Amino acid sequence: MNYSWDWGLLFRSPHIGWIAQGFVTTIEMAVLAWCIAMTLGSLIGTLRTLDNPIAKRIGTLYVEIFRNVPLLAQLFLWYYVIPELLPASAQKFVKRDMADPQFWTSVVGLGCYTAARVAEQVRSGIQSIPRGQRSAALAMGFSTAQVYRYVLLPIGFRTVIPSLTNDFLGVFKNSSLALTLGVMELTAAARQIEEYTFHSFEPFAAATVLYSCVTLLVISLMRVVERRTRIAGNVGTAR
Amino acid sequence: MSGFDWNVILNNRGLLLQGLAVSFQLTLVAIAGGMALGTVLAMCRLSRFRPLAIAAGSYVNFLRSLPLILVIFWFYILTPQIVGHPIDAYSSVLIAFTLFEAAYYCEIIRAGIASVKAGQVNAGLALGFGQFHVMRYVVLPQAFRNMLPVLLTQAIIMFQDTSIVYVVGVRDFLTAADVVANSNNRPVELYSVVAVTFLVICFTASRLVGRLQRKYAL
Amino acid sequence: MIEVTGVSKWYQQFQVLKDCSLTIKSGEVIVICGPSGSGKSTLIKCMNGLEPFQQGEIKVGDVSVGAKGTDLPKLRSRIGMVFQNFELFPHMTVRKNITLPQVKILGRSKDESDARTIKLLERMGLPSQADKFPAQLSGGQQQRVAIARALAMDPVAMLFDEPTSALDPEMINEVLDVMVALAQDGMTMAVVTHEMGFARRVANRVVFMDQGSIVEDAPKEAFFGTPRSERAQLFLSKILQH
Amino acid sequence: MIEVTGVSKWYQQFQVLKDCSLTIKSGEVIVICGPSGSGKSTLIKCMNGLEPFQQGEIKVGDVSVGAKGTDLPKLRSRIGMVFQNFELFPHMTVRKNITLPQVKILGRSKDESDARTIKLLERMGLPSQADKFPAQLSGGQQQRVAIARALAMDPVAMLFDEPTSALDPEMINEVLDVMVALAQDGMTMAVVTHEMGFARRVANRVVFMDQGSIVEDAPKEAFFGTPRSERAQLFLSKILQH
Amino acid sequence: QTGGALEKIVQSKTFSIAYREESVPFSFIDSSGKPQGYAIDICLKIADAIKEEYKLDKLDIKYVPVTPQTRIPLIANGTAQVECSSTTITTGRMKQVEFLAPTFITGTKLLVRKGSGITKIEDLEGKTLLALGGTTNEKAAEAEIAKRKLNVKLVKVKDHPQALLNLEQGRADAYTSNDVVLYGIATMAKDPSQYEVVGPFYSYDPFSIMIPKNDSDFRAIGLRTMSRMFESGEMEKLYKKWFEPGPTNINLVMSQELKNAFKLFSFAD
Ligand SMILES: Nc1ncnc2c1ncn2[C@@H]1O[C@H](COP(=O)(O)OP(=O)(O)OP(=O)(O)O)[C@@H](O)[C@H]1O
Ligand SMILES: Nc1ncnc2c1ncn2[C@@H]1O[C@H](COP(=O)(O)OP(=O)(O)OP(=O)(O)O)[C@@H](O)[C@H]1O
Ligand SMILES: [Mg+2]
Ligand SMILES: [Mg+2]
Repeated sequence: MNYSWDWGLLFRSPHIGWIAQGFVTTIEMAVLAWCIAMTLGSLIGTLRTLDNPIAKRIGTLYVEIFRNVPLLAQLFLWYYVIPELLPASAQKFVKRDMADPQFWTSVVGLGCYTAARVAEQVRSGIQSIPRGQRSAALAMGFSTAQVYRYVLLPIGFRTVIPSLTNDFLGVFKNSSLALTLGVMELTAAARQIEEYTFHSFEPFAAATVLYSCVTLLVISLMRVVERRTRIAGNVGTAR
Repeated sequence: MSGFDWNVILNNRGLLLQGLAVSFQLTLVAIAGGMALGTVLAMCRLSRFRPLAIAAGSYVNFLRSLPLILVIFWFYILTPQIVGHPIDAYSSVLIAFTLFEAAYYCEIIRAGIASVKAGQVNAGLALGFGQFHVMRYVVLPQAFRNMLPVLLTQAIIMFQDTSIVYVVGVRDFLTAADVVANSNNRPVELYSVVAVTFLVICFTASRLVGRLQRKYAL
Repeated sequence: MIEVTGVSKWYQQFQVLKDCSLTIKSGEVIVICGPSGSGKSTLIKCMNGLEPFQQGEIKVGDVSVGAKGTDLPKLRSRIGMVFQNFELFPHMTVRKNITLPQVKILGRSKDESDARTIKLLERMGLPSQADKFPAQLSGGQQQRVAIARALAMDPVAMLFDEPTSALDPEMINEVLDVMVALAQDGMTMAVVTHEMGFARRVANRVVFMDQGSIVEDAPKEAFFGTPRSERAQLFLSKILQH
Repeated sequence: MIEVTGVSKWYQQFQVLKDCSLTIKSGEVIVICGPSGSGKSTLIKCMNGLEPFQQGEIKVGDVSVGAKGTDLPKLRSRIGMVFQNFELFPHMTVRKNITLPQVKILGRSKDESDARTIKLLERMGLPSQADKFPAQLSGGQQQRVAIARALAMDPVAMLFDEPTSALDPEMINEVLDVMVALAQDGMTMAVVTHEMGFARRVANRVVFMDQGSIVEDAPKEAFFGTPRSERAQLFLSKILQH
Repeated sequence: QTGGALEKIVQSKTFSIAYREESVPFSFIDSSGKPQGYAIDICLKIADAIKEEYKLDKLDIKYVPVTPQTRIPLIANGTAQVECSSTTITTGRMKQVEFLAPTFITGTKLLVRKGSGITKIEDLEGKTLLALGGTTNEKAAEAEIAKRKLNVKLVKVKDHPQALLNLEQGRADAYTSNDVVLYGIATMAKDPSQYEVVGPFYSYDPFSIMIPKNDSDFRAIGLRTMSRMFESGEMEKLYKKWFEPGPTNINLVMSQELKNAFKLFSFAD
């Protein structure tokens, strides 16, 4: 293999700037999409555990739709299809007036997609709580909303923190798909350097290292959070 | 928007169906490859020989920390340079998928084995079964049953993931639809068809998995 | 106090409760027993509206449990309930478990609730456990906390669903002792239990259920003396044999 | 038959067994009791090598359990063991559960094994359950199948680890009856249980453990008459009160 | 690396042509999915020459689809032996691949909607410009933007049709590419009369055919074939077939620069 290594190119302008900017964009997208996913996902997941059949149906519908269409296809729907169905004024906003439409479309797409996964975690977290906890809380005189607020959600979230960590890492990694809409995130930055320099190993190695490091960092961070939020003794065996 | 144009779909159904076939084919090959390699990796991870377990564990964790798209790029652009002879996009994507999915299957298989309760192993041992026989008659059959739904669910996820080969131009279903959408200027129709098709296939499949799970629940 | 009249309940086809009637007067202690699956838990859960029922009526004081407009949370806050598996909230300390419902449901002030909590824990013989988490306590201690939590709401009656059956033999007594004291203080109680020693000591009446029906409802002395139904005789002989 | 001499065992720092010695003669039935966490299960698991131990010796017949060269599978096949949670293999029918070990471990023919299985199931009072899966049986039935599975290996001794504590009160008896019959047939048995009725009926000796030590080891009559240790007295009083 | 490109062609009796699916009229697929175009025709001539020179009984043509991002690696690693589309000769690319003679000369311009008032890159201040990742046009536009300190949002697209789709949906104001490509793309619009190509040349781009490096025999046979075509006027005929007007609604008379280039590369035997 006759490849001329040039690790220095990574640190030359403008390449270093592209990588830095791409990395920041990736993180921004992941964090913003995660906020959407957590809010929407908790809501949908809770809906699925209610006794009300209509609420349940809505939750299920959302989850099934967003879980069974590939993310890339969803991004295309959000970007190329949904705006076309809007009234003209709204179209103009989402296509032009909105700052950075590619970025925000990706964030919304990623957020809604991940929300379905979060919803499933929240649902399973709540459902893993022994039925008796709900009965006990109701028997005390709590209203349904209070039962969720004080008992089911706090316990449910704690039990699914590890899976939620996985989902966060998922959204972090999936943000790379935004490059298909033209967002200059980390993977796209690596590609751009490759296109400009015809060196592929160095930029992709840099991207790989960055992705891995963030993953490692998040995992160790969440270990700490897990330890902090762990219920003294053990939830699973509190029977 | 000027009305939904069914004709563009009908006229290009050949191209679209071919794309769908490619997606299925990719899924099947990657499942087979990923499962085989994943089982080997799981055995390595559970092995008492520490270096092997650590090596397998590092591999799994490393790949799981990367976006699939990046792995596809790696293999698409770099393997030909490494191995020194040309590899077409389809093969490079197959390699990427197999190696990538193996990491996920490894974890599923490992969790399946861990899900068998320690009491069952004790019961097997107490009867006089050897280690190997306990694995063979007690642990593995239960482990497999426990993980079957997850294995199948992973297959459905992988089927959806095949759409990512779009970035290297392999003509899967989404890419085919994209080509038709672009050349006919009909993105709304084509992307909607892609979404609905995936929705129907994956939803049906996950329902079947659910039914299977209920049937074989221990 | 609590009046159950002709209550029937179905899960789909399956009838869990068959025309059950039962009256618990103020200050009375009744023990409900019967084989597994006979509907004891279901009956007791119907009394505070945790389980809906399709026929009959249940009145607590003069509130009808099954009626449409009934404010169930309010009704439930007036009836204490203790479960087989304690069902303390695992993510809260013992103190929080007992204080939170007082604050959130009764609208008591923090300080007042806290004072009440401490007093109840003392009464339960657990003065120094307030800041532990449930999982750090033994089963018997957890169950006593659960009783304290229910009492903190100043209930007019208490329901117990097999409060000792998840406990190690050594701990059963510490819970029964608390319950005996409660009965002797005049609390109205309905207790599902197999602890016949407890029934003998404090029950006014023993109710025996089988397959969803109330087969016997007799004063304690009559029940242990000559239970009329064959099923109850068989059951008693099994329970008491070992 | 089984001879335990000065066995100690640690989990890391924590000592679970402290210098335990115990002899079970052929045909003898001993009952082991004691508070939770006292090491009863651990001791019994050491007897067939399911748990390793660091000090002392255990001999079954003239095979030393802890020794390096011992063929543990073979040893274990000669000692039956019954667990608290039954531990039937959930993916096999009852018949398969009992037949498979005979075929794979003892090398019996299919037909012979099957005949033995049927006979044992009859003896356990379960003639018609052979083709069900464990999950379709009640707990008491499952435990009897587990006993049948152990007996199918023609063991020279049987170990029981709280065989009835996961059962509903009504089902305890059907299992105890089988065990009593077994004892009366002359089987050598070590039984961890809190069922003192059982101990009274068939045990030759009762062993009381606390915090990893064997505190009492006395003939049944002596034990129930005047247990010497304070701890055992306290334990007995709690167990027997209700 | 195993053998040269030529050796491989002769041994395997297969000639792998890298083509683009959307570079009209240089290299594109027709509705039946068959690659064709001006550059493809030239490459087929080279194939004929090889077949003749090495007296092969047959020479199979294998078509390898490429994108702007993949064309260089795929030629560099030998997946295909020639890339026949609209690739600009640059010295940067010569580190990885080599080029034959120029086939076309064009330059970077802008495609805009008629009536948008945009005639040059300065008019894009505060607006969105599309570019194909990895092209010389992207670099030229980027350099121009930097030079004039403009605030233009540069969004990367995957291929020409995606760019057109973005323009048609009103998500961007202009697309930068080679003028000829822009004319070609405009014809694919729902209403081609809505679009125009504007601006001075921001770069000057000679197109050529890419081949792998370090195979002088192969390079020689390629240059020889092209030289003959220039001399015999065959190349001009091909040009007329595709451009004056071509089957794809393009009407582009051959420029003087290209005529000169053809003359310069007509070597004596
Ligand atoms: N959610 C449910 N759906 C269907 N059947 C149910 C449900 N809950 C309980 N049952 C059935 O109703 C019957 C009565 O149940 P219940 O829990 O009241 O019995 P129990 O007397 O309390 O028994 P145990 O002593 O085991 O607690 C049982 O046969 C049970 O299987
Ligand atoms: N794998 C282990 N690692 C560390 N400690 C253990 C382990 N298994 C058991 N122990 C500890 O050893 C002690 C004895 O356990 P063992 O299960 O033998 O008690 P036991 O007398 O059978 O109690 P029980 O009546 O609850 O079954 C307990 O304190 C327990 O916490
Ligand atoms: Mg019950
Ligand atoms: Mg034990």
